Amino acid sequence: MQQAFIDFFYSTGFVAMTWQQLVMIVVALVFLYLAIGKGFEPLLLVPIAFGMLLTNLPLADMMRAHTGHDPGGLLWYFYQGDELGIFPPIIFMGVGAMTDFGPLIANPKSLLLGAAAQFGIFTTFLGAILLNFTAQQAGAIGIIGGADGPTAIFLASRLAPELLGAIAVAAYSYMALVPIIQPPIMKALTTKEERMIKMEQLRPVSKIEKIVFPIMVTIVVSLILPPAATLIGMLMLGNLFKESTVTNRLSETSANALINIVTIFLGISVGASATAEAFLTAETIKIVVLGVLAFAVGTAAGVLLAKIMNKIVGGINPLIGSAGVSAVPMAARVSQVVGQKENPSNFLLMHAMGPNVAGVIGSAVAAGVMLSLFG
Amino acid sequence: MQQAFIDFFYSTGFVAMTWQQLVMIVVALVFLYLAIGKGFEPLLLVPIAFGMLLTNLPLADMMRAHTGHDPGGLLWYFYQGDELGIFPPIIFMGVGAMTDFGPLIANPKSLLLGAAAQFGIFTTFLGAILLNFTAQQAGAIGIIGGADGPTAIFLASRLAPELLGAIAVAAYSYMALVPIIQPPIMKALTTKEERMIKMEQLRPVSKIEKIVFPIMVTIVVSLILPPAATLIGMLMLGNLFKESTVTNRLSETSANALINIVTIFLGISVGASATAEAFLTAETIKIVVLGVLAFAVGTAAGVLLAKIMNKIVGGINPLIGSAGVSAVPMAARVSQVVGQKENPSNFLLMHAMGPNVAGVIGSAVAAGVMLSLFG
Amino acid sequence: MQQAFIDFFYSTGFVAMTWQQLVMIVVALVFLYLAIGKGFEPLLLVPIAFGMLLTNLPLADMMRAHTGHDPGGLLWYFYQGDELGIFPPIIFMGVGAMTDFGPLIANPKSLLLGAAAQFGIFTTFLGAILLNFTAQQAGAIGIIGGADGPTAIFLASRLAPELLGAIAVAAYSYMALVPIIQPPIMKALTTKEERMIKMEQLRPVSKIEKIVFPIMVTIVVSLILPPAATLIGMLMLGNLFKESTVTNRLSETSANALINIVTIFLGISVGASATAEAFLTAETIKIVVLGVLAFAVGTAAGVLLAKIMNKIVGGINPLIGSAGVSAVPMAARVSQVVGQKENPSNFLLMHAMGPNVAGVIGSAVAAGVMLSLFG
Amino acid sequence: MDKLTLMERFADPELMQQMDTGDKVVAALIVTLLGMIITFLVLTLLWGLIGIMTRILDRPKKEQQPVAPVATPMSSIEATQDDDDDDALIAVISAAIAASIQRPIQTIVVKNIKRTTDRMPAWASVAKHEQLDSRRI
Amino acid sequence: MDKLTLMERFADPELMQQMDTGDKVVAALIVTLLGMIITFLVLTLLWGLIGIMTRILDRPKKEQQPVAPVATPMSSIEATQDDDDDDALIAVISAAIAASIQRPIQTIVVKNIKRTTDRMPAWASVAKHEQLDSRRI
Amino acid sequence: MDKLTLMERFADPELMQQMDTGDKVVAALIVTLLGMIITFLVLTLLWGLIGIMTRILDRPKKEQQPVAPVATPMSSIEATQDDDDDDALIAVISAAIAASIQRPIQTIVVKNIKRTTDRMPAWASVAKHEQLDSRRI
Ligand code: NA
Ligand code: NA
Ligand code: NA
Repeated sequence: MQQAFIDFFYSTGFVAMTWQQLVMIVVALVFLYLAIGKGFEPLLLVPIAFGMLLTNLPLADMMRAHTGHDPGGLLWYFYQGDELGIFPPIIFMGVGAMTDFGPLIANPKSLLLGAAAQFGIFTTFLGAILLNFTAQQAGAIGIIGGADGPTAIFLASRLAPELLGAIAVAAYSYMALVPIIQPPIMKALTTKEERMIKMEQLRPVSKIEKIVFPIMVTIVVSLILPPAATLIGMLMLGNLFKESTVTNRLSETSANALINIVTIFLGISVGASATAEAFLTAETIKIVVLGVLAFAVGTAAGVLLAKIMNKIVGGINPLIGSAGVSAVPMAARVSQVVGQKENPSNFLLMHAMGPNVAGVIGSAVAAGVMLSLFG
Repeated sequence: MQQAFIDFFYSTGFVAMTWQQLVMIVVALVFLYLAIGKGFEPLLLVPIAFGMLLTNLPLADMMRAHTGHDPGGLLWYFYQGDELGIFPPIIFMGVGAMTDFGPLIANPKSLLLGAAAQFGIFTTFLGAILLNFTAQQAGAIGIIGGADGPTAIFLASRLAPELLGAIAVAAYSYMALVPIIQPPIMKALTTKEERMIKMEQLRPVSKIEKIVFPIMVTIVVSLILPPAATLIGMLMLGNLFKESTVTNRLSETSANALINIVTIFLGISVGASATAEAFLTAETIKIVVLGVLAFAVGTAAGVLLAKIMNKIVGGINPLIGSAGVSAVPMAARVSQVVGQKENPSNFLLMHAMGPNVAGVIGSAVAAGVMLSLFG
Repeated sequence: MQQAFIDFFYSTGFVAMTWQQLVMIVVALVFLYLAIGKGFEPLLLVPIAFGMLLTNLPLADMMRAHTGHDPGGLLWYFYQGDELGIFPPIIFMGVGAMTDFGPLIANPKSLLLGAAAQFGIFTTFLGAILLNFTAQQAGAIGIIGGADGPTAIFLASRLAPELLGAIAVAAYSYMALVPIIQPPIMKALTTKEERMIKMEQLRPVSKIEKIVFPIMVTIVVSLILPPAATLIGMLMLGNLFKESTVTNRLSETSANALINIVTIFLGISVGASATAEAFLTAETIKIVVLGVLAFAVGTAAGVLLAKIMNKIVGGINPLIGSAGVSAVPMAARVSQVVGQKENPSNFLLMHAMGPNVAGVIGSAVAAGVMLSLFG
Repeated sequence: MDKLTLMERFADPELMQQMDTGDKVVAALIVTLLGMIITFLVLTLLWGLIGIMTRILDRPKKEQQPVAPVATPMSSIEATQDDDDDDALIAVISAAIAASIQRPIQTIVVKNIKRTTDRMPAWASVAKHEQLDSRRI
Repeated sequence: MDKLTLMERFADPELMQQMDTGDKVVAALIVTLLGMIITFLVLTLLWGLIGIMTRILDRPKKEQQPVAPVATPMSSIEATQDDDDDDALIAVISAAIAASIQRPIQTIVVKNIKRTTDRMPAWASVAKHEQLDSRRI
Repeated sequence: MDKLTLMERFADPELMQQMDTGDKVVAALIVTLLGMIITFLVLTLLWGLIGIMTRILDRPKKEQQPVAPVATPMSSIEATQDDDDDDALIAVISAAIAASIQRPIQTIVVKNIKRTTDRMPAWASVAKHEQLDSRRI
C-alpha cells in the first residue's frame, strides 16, 4: 500500500517537471494575461497560450505522435492540420469571406503600398541570414513582417516546421502590438502637414467588379507564383462566396463556424508546438528581435513610399502607407487614429483599408517567392 | 542576378501552361458565369468551378497526393472525403434534416412515380455499355439520371473514381438545367386536359408517422439492398433528427454548419478532380451526351407512368410524374410552373413533392442495385 | 435472368441476417423509443441507437475497416475519432463552454461531495474484478459510475476498446435514468428534517475568479494526474473561452456547431461499436448490472458525506450530495425536486450545481487514476 | 455458357472487354430489367408499409390537429425564396404573440417594441439553455 | 512477494488472470483506497486553492458589482430552462404556423420600433463585427 | 562559380552552412531584390488589370446605382462594410460608431420601421428556405 503511494507520487508531474517547463508555463500565463487582461488578439492568443500551457505540463504528453498502437496525444492530431498545411488556407477562406476589397478596387494604387510594406520581410530575411539561420528558416522568420498569422504559419510549416511555434507566437504577438509599434515610426517619418492631408472620397465600386476581382487575382498571382496559389486561391474563393451573393450559406459558414473551429484547433496546436525544448532556445530570442525589426521596416517602407507618391501625384496622406503591412484591420485603424489626432475631421480608415488588404495579397506573394526559391 | 530572374521566369505558370489547362480554365470561368450570373445551382457550381480553376493552374499542383515527407496539396486532402465516401453521406444527412416526407406519406403512390423516373438511369446504363464503357463506369454514368448529386458522387467514387469529375460536373449541370430540359418533354407527352387536372388536397400527416417513416425506410431498404444502407441510413437519420423534435440541435447543425462545411470541401475537391488530363477526353463528351439522355428518359418515364395511373385511378395530374427524377425541389417547382401555365388556379407543388422525395429514395435504391451488381 | 434474380435474392440482408442481429435491431428500436418517446437523453441516445441499428443491418458492413484499396465503411471513419481519443475531449471543451463553475467557487466545500460520489466508481471496480474482468476492463466499467459520458468513452477507448459499445450505452442509459435511480436512495438515507433544511444564499462570484479558476484547475489537476490533463484541460479551455468574454466567437462555436458535429459522429459510431457479436455477450449483462450498482453507490456516498458534513458544520441539505455523481444538470435537478417535495419553499438547484460540476472534475480525476495505474 | 457466367463476366472490367456486343447488350438488358424491377419492388413495398403504418398509427389520432403539409399557393412559396432579413424579425414576433394567445394574426399590430432589459435577445441564448439541459453529452 | 509486485501483476492483463481471487481482491482494494484518497486529495487541494484565490482576488473587488450566481428562486430558474424567455424563437416557429395557415404576411406591420437601451441587437451582425475586429486571424 | 550555383547552394540547407558570410550576404541581397521586384511587379500588374477591368465593366454601368464603398465620414463608411440591407445590422454599426466616437448610444433611435412587403422574415427562416432551394446538394 505504502509502495503504491510512493509509485503514485513518482507518476505525478511535480516530480518530473523541469525548470524549462516551469518557465514555459509562466510564459503561457503571461500570454493569457495579455490576451484576456489587455485584450491583445485574444481570439488567437488565448488558444495559443493555453496550448503552450498544456504542452508543457510534464508527463501529460499531449503532443505525443501517433505510432503503431499508441493512439497519440490530442494536440498532435490537431497539429497535423498545421503541419500538412490544411488549416491556414481554410482560415484564409474565412478571412476572404469577411474582407471587402472595394477600397482597393476603388483606389488600386494602394497596391503599391501593400507591396512596399513587404520590404520588412526581405530585410528581415537578410538579418536572419546574418544570424546564421538557413535560407529556409530565414524565409519563414522574415514572413513575420507580413503581419499575417496564417501566412506565417503556412510558410513556417513548409520551410521550417521546427520554428513554427516561435514564429507563430512572434507573429501574433507583434500583430497585437501594432498600435504600439507603428505610431512612433509613422510620426517620425512624416511632417505635420502630411499627416493633416485629407483624401478624396473613394468612388463606388460595382458588384460586378467585386466579383471579377477575386477570380482575376487568383489567376494572375497563381500563374506568376504557383506556390502562392493555395493561399491566394482560398482567400479569393472565400471572397467570391461573399461577393457573388448567391452563395451566402457558404460565406456565412466560412466566416463563422468553419473559421472558428479551425482557429481553435490551429491556435491550440500552434501553442502546443512551443514545448520547452523547442521554444527556450537562442533561436527564439533571435526570432523575437528579428520580428520587431520586420514590423518596423515594413511600416517605414509603407510610409515612405506613400510619402513619395504624395510628392509625385499629391492627395495621399502618408499615414495610410503603414497599413500596408496587413494586420487587417488594426493597421488601418492605427492610420485612422494617428491621422485624426492631427486633424479631427480627417477620416482615413477607408483609404487605409486599400493598402491594408493589398498587404494581405502582398505577403502571400512574398510567401510565394520564398516557397518558389526555397520550398 | 540575371540568372536568378531567368530561373524565376521558368518557375512561373505561364511557361508551363498547356493549352488543355487553358481550355479548362476557360471552362471553369464559364461555369462560374453560369453559377453566379445565371444562378444555376450556385451553392455547388461556384465551389466546383473554382476547384476546377485551381486544379488547372499550372505548377500549383494542389491535387498532389501526400507521400512520405511531402505534405501533399490542399485539395488532395479535401478529396479524400469524396474518395473514401465520407462526404456524400454527410450531405445526405443534412438533406434529410431539411426534407419533409409528409407529402409522400400522405400520398404514398407517389413512390411509383419515384421508381419510374429511375428508368433513365438504366437506359443510360445500356447506352454507356454500347459506347464501350465498363459495367462499373456505365453504372456510375447512369446514375447522373438520378438527378442527385451526392448519390452520383458516392457511386462514382466507388465504381469509377477516374470519371468522378466529369460525372459530378454533368450531374450538377443538368440538375441546374432541369427547368429547361423538362418542360418540353412534359408538354409533348401530355394533353392539355391532363395538364389542367386539379388534385385533391393532401391529408395531414401526424408527427408519429413522420417519426416512424425514416426508421422503417432505413430498415426495409437496407435489408433488401445492403449497399444502399449508407446513403439511405444517413438520409433518414437526418430526417429523424428533424422529425423527432427532441434533437433540434443536431438537425440544425446537420442542416447548416455541417452540410455547408462539407459542401465547400466536396465542391472544391470534386471540381479539382477535373484536371485537364482527366476531363478533356472523349469520355467526357460521351458522359455529357449520356447525361442529358438520362434526364430526358427519366422525365418521360415519370410522366408516362403518371399518365397511366391517372387513366386507371383518376385524379392524378401527369405533370407531377416528372418530379420523380429528384432534383429536389426544382423538379417539383417545374411541375408547379408548367401546371399553373395551363390552369392558373392549379397548385401542384405539394403533390409533386411526393414523387420528388420518392425520387431521392429511388435513386439511392438504383445506386444500391449498381453497387450490389458491380461494387 | 432467373439466375440473376436468385443471385440478387442471396445478396439481400434478409437471407444473411442472424437472430443476434435481429435482437440488436429490436434493442436499437427500444432505445429509439426511450429517447424520442420518453425523452431520455435524446441528443445522445438517438444517434447511438441509430448507429446500433445501422451497424447490425446484415451485409451493410458500415463498420468495415479501411484496408489497402477498400475504402472502409462510413461508421468506421467516424469511429476513429472515438478510438483515437479525439472526440471526447472536444465534447468536453464544449461542455466547459456551457458550464458555470460559479456555484462551486462560491461554495468550494461542494468539492468534497463531488469526490465522495466517485466512490461508486471504485466499488464497481472491485465488483468487476470479482466478476473476472481484467483490471483495465474493470476501470473502464467502474467509470460508468462517474455519470459522465465523454469520460466513460475516453477511458474505455484507452483501457478496454472491446467494451466501448456496452459501456457507452450503459453510461448514457443510466444517466437518463438518474431521476428514477436516485430519489429512493436519497430518501432512504435522509430524515425528513434533513431534507427540509434550507440553505443560505450563495455569495456572488467575481469575473476574475471565474477566469482564474479554469487555469488553476488545469495546472493543479494535470500536475497531480498527468493522464487527466487532456480531459480537464479541454474542459477548462472551453470554460475559459466562455468566462474570459473576449473569445465569445470561440465559446459560441465550441458550445454549438463543434460540439453538435462531434456529438453526431461520436453518437453514431459509439452505437455502431455495439455490433451483435460485441454486444450480445455475458459481459454486457455484467456491465449493465455493475453500472446500476455504480450509480447507486455513488449516490449513496454523496448523500452520506453531505449528511456528515451537515452534522459537523450545519446548514447543508444532504440532498445536494447525490448531485456529486455528475450527470449535469439532471442530478442537480433531482436534488431540487426531491427537496421541494418536502418543503415547497426550498430551492436547492444552485446549491446542488456545486457538487454537480465538482463531480465532473471528480470523475475526470478518477479516470486519471485509472489511466495512471492501468494505462 | 449460362447467364450466371454472363453476369459474372460482365461485372469484371477485364473479362467484359472481351465480350462481344451482343452479349454485352443482353447483360445490360438484364441489368436494366433487374434494376427497374427491384426499384419498383422496393418502392412498392414501402407504399404498402406506409399504408400499414398509417392504419396502425393514424386511427387513434384522427382527432388530432393536422400537423403538416397543405398544398400552398405558389405565390407565398415563391415569396419564401428571397432572403430579405433584417427586422422582419419583429414582424414575426407578432406572429409568435398571435400563436401563443390563439388569436388570428391579422389582429396583431405591434405598435411599439421597447427593449428595456439587458436580456440576451435571442437564438443564441436558447441554444445556451438547450445546451445546459443536455450538458451530460 | 510485496505489494509492488502485486500491483504490477494486477496491471498486466495476462499475469492478472493467473492471480488467485484473494490477491485480486487485495489489489482491487488498494486501487479503491488509493483512488478515493487521491480523488479527495485533489479536490480538497482545489478547495484550499479556491479559498486562497478568493482571498487574493476578491478582497480588493468587494465594491465591485456582483457578477454571478445568486441562489435564485426556483420559478425564475425554471424559466431559464424553458425557452420561454426567447420571444424571438417562438416568433420563428410562429412564422411557420402563419405560413401554414396561409395568412399573408403583409398583414403584419411593425409601426414603430424604438431602441432605448445600449444592447447590441443582433445576432449575425455582432458576430460580423467581431469577425471584422479579428480579421487578422 | 556563377550566381546560379550560388543560389542553388544557398537553397540547400547543408551546402549553405559551408558558404562564407560574404557569399551568404550576396545571395540574401539577391533574394531581397528579387523578392521586392516580384512583389512590386505582381501588385503593379494587378493595378493595371484592375484599371482595365474597371474600364470594361464600369462604363456601361455608370448609370447604375452605386453599390459600395464611398469615402464618407466615419459613420457611413462603417456602414458599408456590412450587409446594408439589414437595418438591425446598421443599427449595430451605429452602435459601434457611437462607441468609437464616445457618444451615448441612446442618441441613436430607430424611429420608424414599416414592413409593407410580403417578404418572409427572419434569420433562421431565410436559411431554411435557402436550404430548400439547394436541396439537391
Ligand atoms: Na502583409
Ligand atoms: Na432520383
Ligand atoms: Na462524476
